[in-house]
Amino acid sequence: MGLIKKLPVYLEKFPGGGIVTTSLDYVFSQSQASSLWYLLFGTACCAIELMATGASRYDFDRLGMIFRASPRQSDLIIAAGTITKKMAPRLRLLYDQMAEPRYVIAMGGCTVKGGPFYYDSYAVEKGINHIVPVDVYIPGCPPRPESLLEGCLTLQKKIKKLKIGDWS
Amino acid sequence: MTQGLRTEEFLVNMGPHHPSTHGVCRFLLTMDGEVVVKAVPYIGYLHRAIEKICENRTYAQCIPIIDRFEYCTSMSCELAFCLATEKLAGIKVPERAEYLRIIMVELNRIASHLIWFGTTSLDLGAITPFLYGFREREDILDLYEMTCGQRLTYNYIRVGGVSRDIPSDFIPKTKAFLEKFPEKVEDYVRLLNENPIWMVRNQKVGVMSAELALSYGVSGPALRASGVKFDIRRDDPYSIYDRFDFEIPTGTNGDCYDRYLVRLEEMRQSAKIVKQAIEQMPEGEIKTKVPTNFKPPKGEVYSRIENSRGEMGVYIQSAGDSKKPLRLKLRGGSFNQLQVMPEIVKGGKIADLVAVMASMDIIMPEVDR
Amino acid sequence: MNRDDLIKYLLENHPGKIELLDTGKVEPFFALNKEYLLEFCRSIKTDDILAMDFLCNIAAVDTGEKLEVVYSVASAKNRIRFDFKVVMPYEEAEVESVQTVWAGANWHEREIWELFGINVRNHDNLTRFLLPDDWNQGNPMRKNWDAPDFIRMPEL
Amino acid sequence: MELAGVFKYLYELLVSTGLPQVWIDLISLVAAAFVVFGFLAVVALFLVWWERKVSAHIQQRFGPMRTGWHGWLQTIADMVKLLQKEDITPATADRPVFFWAPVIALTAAFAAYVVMPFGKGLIVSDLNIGILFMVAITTFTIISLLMAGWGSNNKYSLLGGMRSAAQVVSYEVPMVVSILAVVLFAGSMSMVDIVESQAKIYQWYIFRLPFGPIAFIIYIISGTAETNRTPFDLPEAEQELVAGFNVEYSGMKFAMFFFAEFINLFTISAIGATLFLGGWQGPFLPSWVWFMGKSLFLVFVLMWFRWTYPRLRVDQLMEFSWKFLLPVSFANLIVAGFMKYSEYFNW
Repeated sequence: MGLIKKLPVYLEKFPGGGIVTTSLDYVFSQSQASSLWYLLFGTACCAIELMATGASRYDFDRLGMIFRASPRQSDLIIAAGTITKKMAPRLRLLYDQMAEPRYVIAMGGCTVKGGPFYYDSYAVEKGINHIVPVDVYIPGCPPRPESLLEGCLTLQKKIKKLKIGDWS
Repeated sequence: MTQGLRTEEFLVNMGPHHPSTHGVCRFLLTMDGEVVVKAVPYIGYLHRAIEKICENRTYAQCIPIIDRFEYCTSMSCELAFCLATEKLAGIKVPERAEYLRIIMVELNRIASHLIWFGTTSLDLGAITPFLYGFREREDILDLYEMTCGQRLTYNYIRVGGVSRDIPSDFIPKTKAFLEKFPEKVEDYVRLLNENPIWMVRNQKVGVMSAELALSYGVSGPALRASGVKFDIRRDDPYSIYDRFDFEIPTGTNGDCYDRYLVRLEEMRQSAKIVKQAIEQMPEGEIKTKVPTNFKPPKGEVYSRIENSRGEMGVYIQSAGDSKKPLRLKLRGGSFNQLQVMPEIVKGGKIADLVAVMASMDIIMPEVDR
Repeated sequence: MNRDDLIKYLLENHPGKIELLDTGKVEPFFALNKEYLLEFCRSIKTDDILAMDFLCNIAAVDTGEKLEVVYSVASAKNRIRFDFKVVMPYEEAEVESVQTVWAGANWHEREIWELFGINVRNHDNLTRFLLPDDWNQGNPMRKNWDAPDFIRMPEL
Repeated sequence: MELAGVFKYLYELLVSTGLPQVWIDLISLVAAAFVVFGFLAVVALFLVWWERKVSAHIQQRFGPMRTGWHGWLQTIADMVKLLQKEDITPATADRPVFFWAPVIALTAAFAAYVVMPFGKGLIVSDLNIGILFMVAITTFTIISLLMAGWGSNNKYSLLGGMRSAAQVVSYEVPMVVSILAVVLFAGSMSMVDIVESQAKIYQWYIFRLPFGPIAFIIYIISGTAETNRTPFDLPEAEQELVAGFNVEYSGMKFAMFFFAEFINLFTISAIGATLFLGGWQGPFLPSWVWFMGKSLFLVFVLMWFRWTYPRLRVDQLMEFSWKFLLPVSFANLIVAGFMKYSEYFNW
């Protein structure tokens, strides 16, 4: 990991190394963007839409996205559904167990800011952005599969702009 | 079996994030190898305080929140709440609205059972039926979308009727769906019913006796699979269910396989009810005029309907001088079905726990609220 | 058994112990003393004519003046359903557990204990289950409950 | 076009340089290893993509579409991505065991191909105990799974590792017995001899009634169990054990398991094709095309199983092996022995 990160530093010392780094950038970011394995994480209503998006009509697999049950092997948490105060530490734990580079999509109003449970609820976490860093927010209650796909494409665009040194 | 060999039980924490717990249930399992010695469910990971929220909303504002109480069958939840409110306030519903409600609710039951069918087969390792179930469900969602514009949480059934009339091509499309749906069910039957692996995984697994089920308040298909012919649609008829002709499938053994068969048959029966409702539906009004901030008289009511997961009950207490309910309590079938789980998975394998959980069709928001 | 027969039967069998509330609804609604609760539950469950073998729901209510616990029971055999409730002041927030009668009451009672702070006597497992394990803000379903991060919806 | 000629030509080129014989042997062996390695890497990449496409079409969807034409670059993208992932070793893991498990998995998967006859004359080393070597070396995978299960220090992986050990031990027996029936008939354990004994299509062992088809079916069933695929995918049952033995593995180590799994899948199919479907024997087309075609057909059959069947439970799995497959395979062996003895069947 560390080696790949330092690769551009070494490569640029050679003549023509810049071209290599640029094309490496391209290959690495493209491959990351086109193989986002998402964690099977759904809590509430949005999980049903997440399942529907994975099913035949919308088909997540077209984008190269398949689900993994283990956080170690996934690149992306689609936080689908309400995160309560009791669940919040678990979400953080799952995020911590994932391997870098990792991304988070906040799917649905509840994960964005508490959604319909913002007022008068003593148990709902009002937005997951103070538990884990969020890359893409998808509003909706629940968002349609089309908007989920759009959110994933937005995330892909975001990843494709990354350079080798940019990873956290 | 293990004489002379020292063995030790160990604890496995299954959930709250686990692929088979349908959301966020957590089981603390005491295991002896692969055998579950004791299973303790821990819930509350999706406790969203829906009841507290509803106490601070007007009756009309409650409906979208209650949609999210049980998102697989939002229509039934709306119906349960509206029936309770109408009972409380003594509101009469127009004929056409009653029929529209029945059509929507029964289609919703099919959609919910299709989700159950998909996830159950997924939990038992068969991935393809999952996608087949969701394929048919999309057709139902199309019908909903053309009626009320939403796929999952509809806010369609209102106090006093329904929010809008169906579009003109709803009836032909529903008929087309009902035409092809029984064939699809036959596909599932061919795919799984006689499949030897499916049979050994489900038969004699998670046996629940009728007494156990009743004492724990288990209702719906899970209760009927244990041999108790009890369906609120027939035994405590609400809305206009007494006008339809349908059968109540029951099982004999109370195992996972019976629960599977009962649900498959229920899908067919629901299709039958929708067909009858379409034929009988009159023209006319779809909504009784109810003021937005109406105040029901002082009183309390517990009203229940047959949801796809069992008895869905709504208890409302009204103070009489307020446009908000004083107390609203929702009762979901899964709450009791999860409660009985430790009793029936004891002594089974960890794979049986998954099978039982799937066949009970537990959905966590109904438990946690 | 219709509504009137049921009311008559219950009032005759439990003279002076239960009181019919006038709600005007199809299902009769009774109020009873909380000392009599367990005995009443046992008798309606074992009664051959009633056989209330199915506990639908237990709902606790905080009316702002007193606490109520509402039991909704049904019979799967005989198609009977009715409700009854016990009323208590805040100082004596305690009911007897009915889980020996209907095993399914267990979790409902845990819930009223946790969310309303109504103690349940002779309950075998009164532990936190809906709220987070480290919850220390009291019983959130009480009417006078408030917490710093609890946001009320503004009146429109 | 026979590929054997190309390799022969290259070998003669090497000889003509006049190097000492030791060097020639060494270079040709290393070169052969690289060729096989490269071939298997391509096969595994292809199989992953194919599996996703097959599953997608069984399920009425498309599968990967956006990474290259019909997603053919998808697996490469996956691999490059896994290469970039952080490599996590859990703090409580047994480090050496955790580290070596995927390496052993991959090595065992590759080592089987030493005795695999890819085509006429295309074999790295024609050992006279070929099939025995093959069976022995593929079993090493189990050790790696056990190591992964133990080393991760996670209860789910431990259960997964234990399950896989139990499963493979019980399915190895009927598998070997069904192979024995073939060996008995061929009169040799060498893979090349076995293939050459099935020159005509009616001589393929699958068509030798009555023992052939039964042995083949037993072999395919136990082969599915050996590769941990549905309906026998208990070691990594997602709904029970999250991801089973590899639950703690990330990045490249997981990729190695993933690779090994698909190479094992191909191994099982290739052995099946060699033993029962006449290996590289076939008219008109070059021998290696026949070999690949038959193997990939068997791979497709296994994929078909996977995307159609539910999963068995662990005790049912054991019962099926010990109480059903084993007696049947022994009976089958006896029948094969009688047939071998009577001249009439010995065509």
